[in-house]
Amino acid sequence: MSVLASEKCVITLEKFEGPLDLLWNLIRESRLDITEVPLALVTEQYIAYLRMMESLNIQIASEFILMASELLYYKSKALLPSGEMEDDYFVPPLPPDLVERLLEYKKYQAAASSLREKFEKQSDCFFRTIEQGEIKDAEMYLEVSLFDLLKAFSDIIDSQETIEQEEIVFDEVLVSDRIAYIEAVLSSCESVLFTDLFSDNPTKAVIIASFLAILELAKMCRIKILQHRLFGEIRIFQGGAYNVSPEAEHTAD
Amino acid sequence: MSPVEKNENEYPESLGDDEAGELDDNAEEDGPDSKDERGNEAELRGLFEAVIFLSGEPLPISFFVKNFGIDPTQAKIIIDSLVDEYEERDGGIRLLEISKGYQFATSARYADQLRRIMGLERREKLSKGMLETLSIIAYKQPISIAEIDALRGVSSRMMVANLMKKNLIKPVGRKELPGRPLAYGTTDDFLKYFGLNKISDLPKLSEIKELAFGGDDQ
Amino acid sequence: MSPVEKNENEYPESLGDDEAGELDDNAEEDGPDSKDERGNEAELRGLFEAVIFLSGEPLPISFFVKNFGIDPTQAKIIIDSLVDEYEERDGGIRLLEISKGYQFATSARYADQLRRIMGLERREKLSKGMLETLSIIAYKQPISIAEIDALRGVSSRMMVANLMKKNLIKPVGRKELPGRPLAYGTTDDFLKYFGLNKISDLPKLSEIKELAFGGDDQ
Repeated sequence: MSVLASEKCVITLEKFEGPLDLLWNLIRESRLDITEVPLALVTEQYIAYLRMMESLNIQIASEFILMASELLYYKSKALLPSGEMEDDYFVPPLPPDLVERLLEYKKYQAAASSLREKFEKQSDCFFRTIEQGEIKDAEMYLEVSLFDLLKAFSDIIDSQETIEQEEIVFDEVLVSDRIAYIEAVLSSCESVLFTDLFSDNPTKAVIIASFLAILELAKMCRIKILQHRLFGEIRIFQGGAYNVSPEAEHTAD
Repeated sequence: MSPVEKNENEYPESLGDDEAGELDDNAEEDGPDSKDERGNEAELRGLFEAVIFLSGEPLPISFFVKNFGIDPTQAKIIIDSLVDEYEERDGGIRLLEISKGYQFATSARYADQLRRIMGLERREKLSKGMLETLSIIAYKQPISIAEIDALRGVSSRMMVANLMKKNLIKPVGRKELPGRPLAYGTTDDFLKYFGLNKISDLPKLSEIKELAFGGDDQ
Repeated sequence: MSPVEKNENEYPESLGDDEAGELDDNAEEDGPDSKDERGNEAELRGLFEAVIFLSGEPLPISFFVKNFGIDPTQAKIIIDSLVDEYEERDGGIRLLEISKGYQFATSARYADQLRRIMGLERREKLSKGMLETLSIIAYKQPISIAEIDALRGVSSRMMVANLMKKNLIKPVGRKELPGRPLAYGTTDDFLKYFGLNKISDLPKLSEIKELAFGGDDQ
């Protein structure tokens, strides 16, 4: 590839979120209405773009390839004689279902940019972070009477047998789901705090399932678990890929 | 329960619904009763302000209803008057209605100076893909990963995991589809980061769509 | 440094000490300059307010002198005007001069109610699981987490950590069990909260049984 050509590539190389994103940009560049843009042209440009990425050693996600074959299929179908009146000047447009997909996708892209505006506007407002000690003379005050405490204990003693039944909560939250989720999180970063694996107010079931998932993953050596100090935050690392950080050396025990 | 009783003792009569309504009717007369009522409202207003100030998170109307035995309309009127006051005053502080509640924040006007002086970090930007995924989840929640993939034409698993890590989305149940996949929705933090009070405050997709095939990307 | 330069650009002339003095003298004249100066002062006033609001600790005059290139007298005038405004307004918030600095605080008038309400909010944070765990520790101390887990049938590590954070329990030694696990017991604060002198003042389990706990919330 000539120097000139590769320079041109660098200029036009954008990060496309997916095949629909790329297609949309090609269509936009043609300055034609989406219903009028010739299928052949878009297909050609799309494939040329993939070739360019390939020549730059950029890994192409399988979805891009899939779309290329989809476009080629549409194109070859359009070339077959349809039996209807032949018009030499007829240029086959994009198939309607693809147009629809693109328009639907574009809707959310537009929504995304409106969200971005909101995000940026909102990031200009700052909230106070309240330190616990700031509410100075507010003594900690538990809404728990001595009787509540006793009753809790008595209930536990009484319900030793029923505990097993309560544990059937597992149905709702699958350990395998939590494993998949933890792995997904860890695939994008080196480590994560145990507590960060939960959304607001996790249910007991989610916590238990996560706990079991972590144990399972640890057993399979797919993660490592580290706690800097007793009752410190539990941090989960990708298997085999964790380096002991300076703070970690203070591990108490 | 006893806290409620205690509460009633502190604001002996005016907070009962009936009484309050009666007193409202008399407000024009400027009699001693209406004076009490006004004094009480000022008192509550100050108290609400102090409570919101002390709270580290948005306080919903229900918080005031629960803690002050006041009815929701009355609570909203009082808080709205505070919001308006800070708005008109146009100082460094605003009372914002955000993420289903009310919270004090600094005026956006001073963002740059505050960042510099207080050493505040600019909030990490969200990537294009994350915003795309987030907007699909925001508008179509509850939605499964497969459905997001279909809309975006590309695998969104990583985006979903990242958005979860940022606590912008969370699993909200399961879809009645083969395999009962998890369905995702937005969190209260999402509302907070995007300055929304509730999810229905998002602009309608049809309104945004008008921009769609103009040069909106420029 | 560039941030400072930026700052000077934003308040082009008025912030130099000399210039500011000059403009002060002209203030009565109501010329265009003094108008600018007033706009600038309102701007600074809002900014000061936002800064004090965000800061967790009292900010001394020197802070404003340093960060805004303003002279101490001017800084004091601006802040005093904020103090006065909140004083006159007589709402739930005051700007106070404390320990050689300025800080927002709630009005003393609401102290009791705030203690109760903000306390209420914190009370809710003792969940059922925490209460269970606390009761087991209270009665079975010293006890290891594994033993608590066995009694509750679920992992109690988080509960124990949370109770420690609230200073209701603490490690009191090690169990003579395999792995010599930490054993937990209650703190003096625990006794204080429940109005007990010593842990043996806790009612006996047999006494609890006799009480039978008729209604749920008695």
